[in-house]
Amino acid sequence: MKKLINAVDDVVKEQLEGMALAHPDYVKVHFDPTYVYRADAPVEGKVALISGGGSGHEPMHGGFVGYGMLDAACPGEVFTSPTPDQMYEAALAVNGGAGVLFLVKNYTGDVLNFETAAELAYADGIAVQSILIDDDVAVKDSLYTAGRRGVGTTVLAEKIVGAATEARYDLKQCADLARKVNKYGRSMGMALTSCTVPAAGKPTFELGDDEIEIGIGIHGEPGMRREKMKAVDEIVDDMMAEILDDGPYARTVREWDNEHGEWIDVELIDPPFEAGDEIIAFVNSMGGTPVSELYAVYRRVAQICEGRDINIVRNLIGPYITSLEMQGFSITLLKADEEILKFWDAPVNTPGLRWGV
Amino acid sequence: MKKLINAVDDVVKEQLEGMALAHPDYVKVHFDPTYVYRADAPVEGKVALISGGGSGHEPMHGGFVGYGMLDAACPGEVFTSPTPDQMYEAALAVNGGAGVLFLVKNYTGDVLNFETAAELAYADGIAVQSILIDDDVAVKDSLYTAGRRGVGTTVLAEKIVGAATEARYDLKQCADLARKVNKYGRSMGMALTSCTVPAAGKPTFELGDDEIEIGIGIHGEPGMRREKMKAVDEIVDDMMAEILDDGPYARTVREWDNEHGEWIDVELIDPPFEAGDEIIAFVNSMGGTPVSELYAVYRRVAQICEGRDINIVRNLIGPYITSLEMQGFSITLLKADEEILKFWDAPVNTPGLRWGV
Amino acid sequence: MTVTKEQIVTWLEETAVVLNENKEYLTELDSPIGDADHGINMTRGFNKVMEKLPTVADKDIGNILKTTGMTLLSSVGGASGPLYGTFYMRAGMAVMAKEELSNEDLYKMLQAGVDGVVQRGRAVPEDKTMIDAWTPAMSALKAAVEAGDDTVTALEKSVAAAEQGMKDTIPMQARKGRASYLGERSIGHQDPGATSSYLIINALLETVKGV
Amino acid sequence: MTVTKEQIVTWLEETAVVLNENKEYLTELDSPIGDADHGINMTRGFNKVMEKLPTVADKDIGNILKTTGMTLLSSVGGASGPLYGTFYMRAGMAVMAKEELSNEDLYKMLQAGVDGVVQRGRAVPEDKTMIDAWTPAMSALKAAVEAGDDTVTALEKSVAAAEQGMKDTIPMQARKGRASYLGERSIGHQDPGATSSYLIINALLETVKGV
Ligand SMILES: Nc1ncnc2c1ncn2[C@@H]1O[C@H](COP(=O)(O)OP(=O)(O)O)[C@@H](O)[C@H]1O
Ligand SMILES: Nc1ncnc2c1ncn2[C@@H]1O[C@H](COP(=O)(O)OP(=O)(O)O)[C@@H](O)[C@H]1O
Ligand SMILES: [Mg+2]
Ligand SMILES: [Mg+2]
Ligand SMILES: [Mg+2]
Ligand SMILES: [Mg+2]
Repeated sequence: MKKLINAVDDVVKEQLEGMALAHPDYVKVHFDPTYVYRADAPVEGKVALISGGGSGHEPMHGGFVGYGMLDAACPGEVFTSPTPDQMYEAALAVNGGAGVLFLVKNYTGDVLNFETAAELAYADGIAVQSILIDDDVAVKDSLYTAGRRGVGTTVLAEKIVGAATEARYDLKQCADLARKVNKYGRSMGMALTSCTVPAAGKPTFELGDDEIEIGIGIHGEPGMRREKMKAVDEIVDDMMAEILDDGPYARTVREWDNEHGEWIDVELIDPPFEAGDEIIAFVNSMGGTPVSELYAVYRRVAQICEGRDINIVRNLIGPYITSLEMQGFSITLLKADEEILKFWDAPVNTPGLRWGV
Repeated sequence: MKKLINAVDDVVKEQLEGMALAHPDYVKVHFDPTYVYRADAPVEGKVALISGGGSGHEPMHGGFVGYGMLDAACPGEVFTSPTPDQMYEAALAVNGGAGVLFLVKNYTGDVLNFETAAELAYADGIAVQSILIDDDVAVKDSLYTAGRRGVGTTVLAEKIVGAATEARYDLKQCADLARKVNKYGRSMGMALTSCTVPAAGKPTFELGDDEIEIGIGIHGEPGMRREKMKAVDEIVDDMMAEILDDGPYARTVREWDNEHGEWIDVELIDPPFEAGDEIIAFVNSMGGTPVSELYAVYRRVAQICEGRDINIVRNLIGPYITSLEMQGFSITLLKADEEILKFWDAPVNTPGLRWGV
Repeated sequence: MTVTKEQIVTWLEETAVVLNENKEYLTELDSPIGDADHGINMTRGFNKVMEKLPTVADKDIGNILKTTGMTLLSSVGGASGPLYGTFYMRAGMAVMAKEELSNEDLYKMLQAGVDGVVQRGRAVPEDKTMIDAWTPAMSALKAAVEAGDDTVTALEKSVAAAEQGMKDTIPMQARKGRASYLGERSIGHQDPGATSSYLIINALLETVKGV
Repeated sequence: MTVTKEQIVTWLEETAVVLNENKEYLTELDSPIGDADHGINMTRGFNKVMEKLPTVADKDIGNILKTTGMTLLSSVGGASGPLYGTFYMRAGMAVMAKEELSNEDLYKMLQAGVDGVVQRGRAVPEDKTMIDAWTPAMSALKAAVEAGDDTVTALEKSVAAAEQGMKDTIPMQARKGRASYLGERSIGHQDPGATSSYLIINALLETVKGV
């Protein structure tokens, strides 16, 4: 393993120290428990948007803390969900009196830890809601799995809902918008190489020189299937078909009922894409794939959308939700209505995403 | 070789097509000869800033075309300097009547091709100046080499001089500013892995699992020396010492004398850094290193600067001048005076760099 | 025969030792069907528990276990953090104020922990999780305690059942946690959480045997 | 004996063939001391020349070579593009309007090309560049032409000198081009540009010999 690190146990801590040194205007980093928060938090009267998850996906989430996006991010160890005390204390630190919305990627660890945090925050009298992102079409059957994973749509949801908090949407409006973004977003990822968790010291999986892994998550988990390497156009064709031809997705998720202080089961159905849709297309690097190759991916994505009468009205291309140094990419398509586009275009000013300011 | 490409011969063309599809508001791409240019070019009365070089360093240079940075970029084949007709025709396309400034990285190929282009543009009556960037302290002795290579300072010069062109600096003022930025900038790079040129199909050099290459350029060239892998702090310590302890750097460069239409030899001396300097610190990924590891690098850079009474007043952290999918990083330090800071902070709006708008 | 507070403390210490010894093994089990961190997570948590333990060693068994659970909750993360955190917290709450445990107490304590894990994680048997080690282990323990076996014998039966349950996860297709994303590709691998659960109950047996 | 226009065209064709045959070899030479593209660059350029050649085949030698140079200039890039581009353009300008070449013409033509390379690239002998193949090749050619050797003999001597010059680059430390950045590590490797230059002059010999 060759990585730009010192002791394996200090990796996350030192990277966060570097971030704090680099961006004092945007963020502060609290240790014990660990969370990254807006330098100007709490923002009075604004819903506080908090996300978090294992480290190793940078710039997500810490790099998205700042004006127009997150109020706080809770980084766990590499690829390990953070702990409830992190989210709970982050909530206390950034709550501006209008409540706290947790954006949670659907991984068992993230879900369970955020659940506990929501209970703790509620017990303290903080209004809290929690919305799951579960957009990974590589996971087929929610009945026989932990449900679709939360991947690329998370970044888009953080941007869009973050802008809504700045516009002083109330907690329920923010939660509704987050649920809608998740409903309209679908993603799929692939890997050319494995990544190496520092503490493990060797690649999580072995891939032959002519093999690729299709349908991976963002933690170096193996994917849906292994294939022979092929041309980028063919890879994108397959992945776009999985996303665009994905039918309605129905499942039950647990949401926190802040009024009654209990978990309730909510039935959700995501509609499929259809001709005439306007979308935001997000082509993401897994960390080790340079932006040049992402443009080859985007080229094909654009061709396919054009051929299916789907109109890309905005795009985002780059390494935003990564898996350490893994080579590979993911595609996220998000159906965009007026409200979503308005908040997408709104100013954002974070270390990892910036426009309009 | 596993890359997100189709046929090896189409790599650059298809990536540029993707870029054109992705960013029609910013750039247009011309083929035969190939150049990327501002969608709103030519900008009347503004000096046109043009750079270029081999492809494989994305987002540099094409990703830096747009308001406040480049007017055009000329991409060659991967790691191969572009040809004079590209620069010449780009100059014709973006010249707004105030002349054209070429920013040229000091590599024999880039230098020779841009020289020919300058002669061609001059012959057409276009006012042209050409400034070399040669900032790589890994190259020690300019008498016995082709001189220091142009690396990280190029990105900073494109940003700063681009802002000056928007402020309607005239051609000579822009050239003087570019020369000053180069004078104040020093860089050094290292690699954890080699990269693979698509047309070659295999890694340019072999590195053992416990070896790193110190003092590399940006084309997969081997570096100054090979070392055993060590902690990031030790690596940064060594590289920062090379940059900060680098003495005055004297050499002769060829510059185009637009008045007399000939090449003249210019003697340049770059002063070393000293305590009390204000600097812009730029920590760059070689393409395959994720931003999380860059923060570990930045952390140490900041500690060292603090210890030597050098004041980091701005920073830039991310993959901006890359070597395909190579893992590794470079550090660029740029002494910043008032003029440089003013133009650094000025708005920039390109696919690869954006703030203030 | 009873289990003393000292033995409970020793059990936790023994657990920390065993998990550290099996750190790489657990992480390796988590590679093909997970994210290669289960051993890392568990040792991080139990090493923190070892730091905390001296500060509560004079408390009762219930409090010691509750502290263990809270420490795991705030140091492990991942899926196993809230699950094992809940396990020890609920186990502790079932034996509050006690300084020693009868066989019935021991069973009640462990069963309360397992119930907490099920409530939090909603796993059912054959989902290929730690529940597949705990469910047979608890049935065996219950039967042995009801039959009047001594503590060591009862735990021996329980550990044997846990080991079998752990091995039985190999042919299962996962339906919970990360492994479930693999579908059929999760078949043929032993579940890391079931393995750590087996190690934990086995550590209890070893402690009580006094080996 | 003279060299005809047809032979010049054949020389260019033969060069394209030989460079394509040696594409990987030249690129491999460019790996340890360069950026692994010299073979790719040269074949890209000469394949373009082959496309262009039919459109100027009825022109004189000077024009054919000038077109060759301009084609290389706008298709090769890198260091070798402007250098070989200049070589053929200058060579062409030295024999403008000619339909066949005496031995003296041949020498003058090549020397003009080499002078252009030196002017553009400022390399001197022992910098470990293509100049280290051309310089001895031109001395040998000059001496042979002055001694009245026939074309084949003169070119044979020149090619032998070029080959020696090419091999002599192995122990040199580079002072120009990318290889110079390696300092002492450039020692022990044959220069790719000197190698392509040897192949080019050897292709001329083979053409004139009619093999
Ligand atoms: N819903 C669940 N209920 C019970 N146990 C579970 C559940 N989900 C996962 N597990 C257990 O957690 C183990 C994985 O733990 P660990 O690797 O530490 O966490 P993560 O999966 O977050 O990386 C699995 O092997 C499984 O035994
Ligand atoms: N200044 C120079 N003068 C003459 N030849 C040079 C000079 N610089 C480089 N060369 C030649 O160019 C060759 C490299 O060509 P090539 O690999 O195609 O270009 P690049 O170095 O730009 O990748 C070297 O082997 C050397 O012979
Ligand atoms: Mg994990
Ligand atoms: Mg090259
Ligand atoms: Mg795991
Ligand atoms: Mg080369």
